[in-house]
Amino acid sequence: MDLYLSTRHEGDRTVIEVGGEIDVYTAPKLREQLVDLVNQGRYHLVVDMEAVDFLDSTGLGVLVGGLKRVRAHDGSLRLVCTQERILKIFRITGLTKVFPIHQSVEEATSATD
Amino acid sequence: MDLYLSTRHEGDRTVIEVGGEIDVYTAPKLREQLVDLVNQGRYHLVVDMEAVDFLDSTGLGVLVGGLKRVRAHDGSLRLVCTQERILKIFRITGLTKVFPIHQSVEEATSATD
Amino acid sequence: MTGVEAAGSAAAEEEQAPDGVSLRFAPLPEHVRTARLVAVALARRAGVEDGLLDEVRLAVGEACSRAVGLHRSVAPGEPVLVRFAPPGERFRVEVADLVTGGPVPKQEDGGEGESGGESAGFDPHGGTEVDMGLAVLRGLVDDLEVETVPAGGVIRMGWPVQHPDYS
Amino acid sequence: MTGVEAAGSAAAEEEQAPDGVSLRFAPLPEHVRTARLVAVALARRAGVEDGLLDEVRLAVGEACSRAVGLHRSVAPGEPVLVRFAPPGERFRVEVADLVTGGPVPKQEDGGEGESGGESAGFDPHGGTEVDMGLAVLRGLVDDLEVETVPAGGVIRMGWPVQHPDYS
Ligand SMILES: Nc1ncnc2c1ncn2[C@@H]1O[C@H](COP(=O)(O)OP(=O)(O)O)[C@@H](O)[C@H]1O
Ligand SMILES: Nc1ncnc2c1ncn2[C@@H]1O[C@H](COP(=O)(O)OP(=O)(O)O)[C@@H](O)[C@H]1O
Repeated sequence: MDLYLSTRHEGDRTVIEVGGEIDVYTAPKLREQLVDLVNQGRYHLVVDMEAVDFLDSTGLGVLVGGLKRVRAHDGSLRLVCTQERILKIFRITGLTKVFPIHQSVEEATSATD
Repeated sequence: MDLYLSTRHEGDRTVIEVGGEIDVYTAPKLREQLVDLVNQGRYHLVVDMEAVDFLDSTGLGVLVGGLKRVRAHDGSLRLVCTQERILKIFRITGLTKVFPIHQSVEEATSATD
Repeated sequence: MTGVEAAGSAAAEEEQAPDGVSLRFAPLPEHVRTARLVAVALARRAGVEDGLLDEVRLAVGEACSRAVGLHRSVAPGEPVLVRFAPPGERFRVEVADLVTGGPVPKQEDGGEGESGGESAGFDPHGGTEVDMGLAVLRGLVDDLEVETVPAGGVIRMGWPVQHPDYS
Repeated sequence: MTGVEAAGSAAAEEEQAPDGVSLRFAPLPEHVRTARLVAVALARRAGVEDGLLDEVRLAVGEACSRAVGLHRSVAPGEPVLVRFAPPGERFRVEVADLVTGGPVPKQEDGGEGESGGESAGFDPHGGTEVDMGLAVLRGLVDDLEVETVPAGGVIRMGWPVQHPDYS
């Protein structure tokens, strides 16, 4: 299964809906998308992972890379994820402490902390 | 995917419904079923292949073996098959000339030629 | 046959630097399913059109079943080798056994299978089946080469691809 | 670790007589998917319970991604090897690379990836990722062994099975 990306802007926030498998094969596509957005001046990103079927460390690495980029511009990168098997991967790598993880896109786009 | 077998008697005919994959791994199960039936004195067999997803030469071999067995008792082995991709395998091996192939179980159970 | 040449007889020899994917498995029927699964996944990714995937599945399965059948009675400790060439103008697969004219002698007739006690003389691992497998392959695959090499036998198959991933 | 011993370090050596299944592939990201696919199919058939299949998929994927990452920059012509042990009390998998302490020297930092022009310094094939992969593996798999052998590195993993097919 491949990676599906769809992006929409809500005010200064940009929501990236991700579906499918984020792995060593598809992660470059996601990275490109994040880099493009930052280059376009979009520094507040919400990555909606509800339709993600598979996530590996390459995917984590791309998200961490995205976070570094937006932080260089005082931006934010928030995740939307309620799938236990995906959350587990953030948990075992300690990344739940690095990323704000939200229950819904609404919650993420309205968060200000 | 595995092989599914279900058998029912209609007069002196026995209908064997086969589903799933008939291949080198599962064919022994089908062979056992055919041998058992012949040992029970069931010599007029109808093999309904409408739910078969995959058939290889091992499966063909088992059907040919079944045919030999029932013929030794003046019996018959009829096939029900309308799936083009399955028919193709009988065609390229010349087995359409060996097996009576029917459009439906009804047609097969009432055939007398 | 054009697309097949590049692969040479690499599959039959020791695989030194496979730039594609190769699968080695003990000659057991269940592993034929693994080979089918891999063949279809790679064929799809290589760009073989959907309408041909059933043919790839069946053909690779037949070639592997045949190799498994040849190995089972006389070389059960030796693996069967399947080699998928790297992406190119064709999707190329080689299945190698060590029995056909190879280091492990082929039995005269395949009749000594493990399923003794068969009355009607049909042995699922015997010669009948090996021949039926070849008949299916010959009827199915246009780009097919069946060769005896010093190390055994190789079946080479190729299918067109729609969009070679790399050129 | 008990179930792992039997396999020894066979994966790192030349595979002479694999009685299970082994997969060799060029160090390309797409082949990691093939390895995942094979791992899950074999695990299911070996009797690994459904609830653990996601873990097998992820773990084998991580180990292979890591090996691919290690090979890509310094040994792109050498294949990665995955070995699945024959059915037993555990489902055992070994993933071998030729870079970790092996014949092909590992780069000091993985920073020379092919994706030059990166400003933020995150390289998808660099050290960060290799470490993140190990972190995932360590957090995920209880029966895990990461070893450096003369031929490179081997990651050995094992999972319980419910109904060993053969005994
Ligand atoms: N152990 C296996 N190795 C390789 N392929 C397999 C295996 N088991 C099933 N398959 C293949 O995977 C596909 C889907 O089967 P699936 O329903 O997942 O298997 P199962 O019936 O074991 O749950 C089928 O085409 C089948 O040939
Ligand atoms: N080339 C490949 N090799 C191995 N596994 C693959 C390949 N392509 C897809 N898969 C795996 O097969 C499963 C089903 O994907 P599928 O929908 O068949 O692929 P595709 O998106 O290419 O049509 C997924 O778990 C995916 O990881």
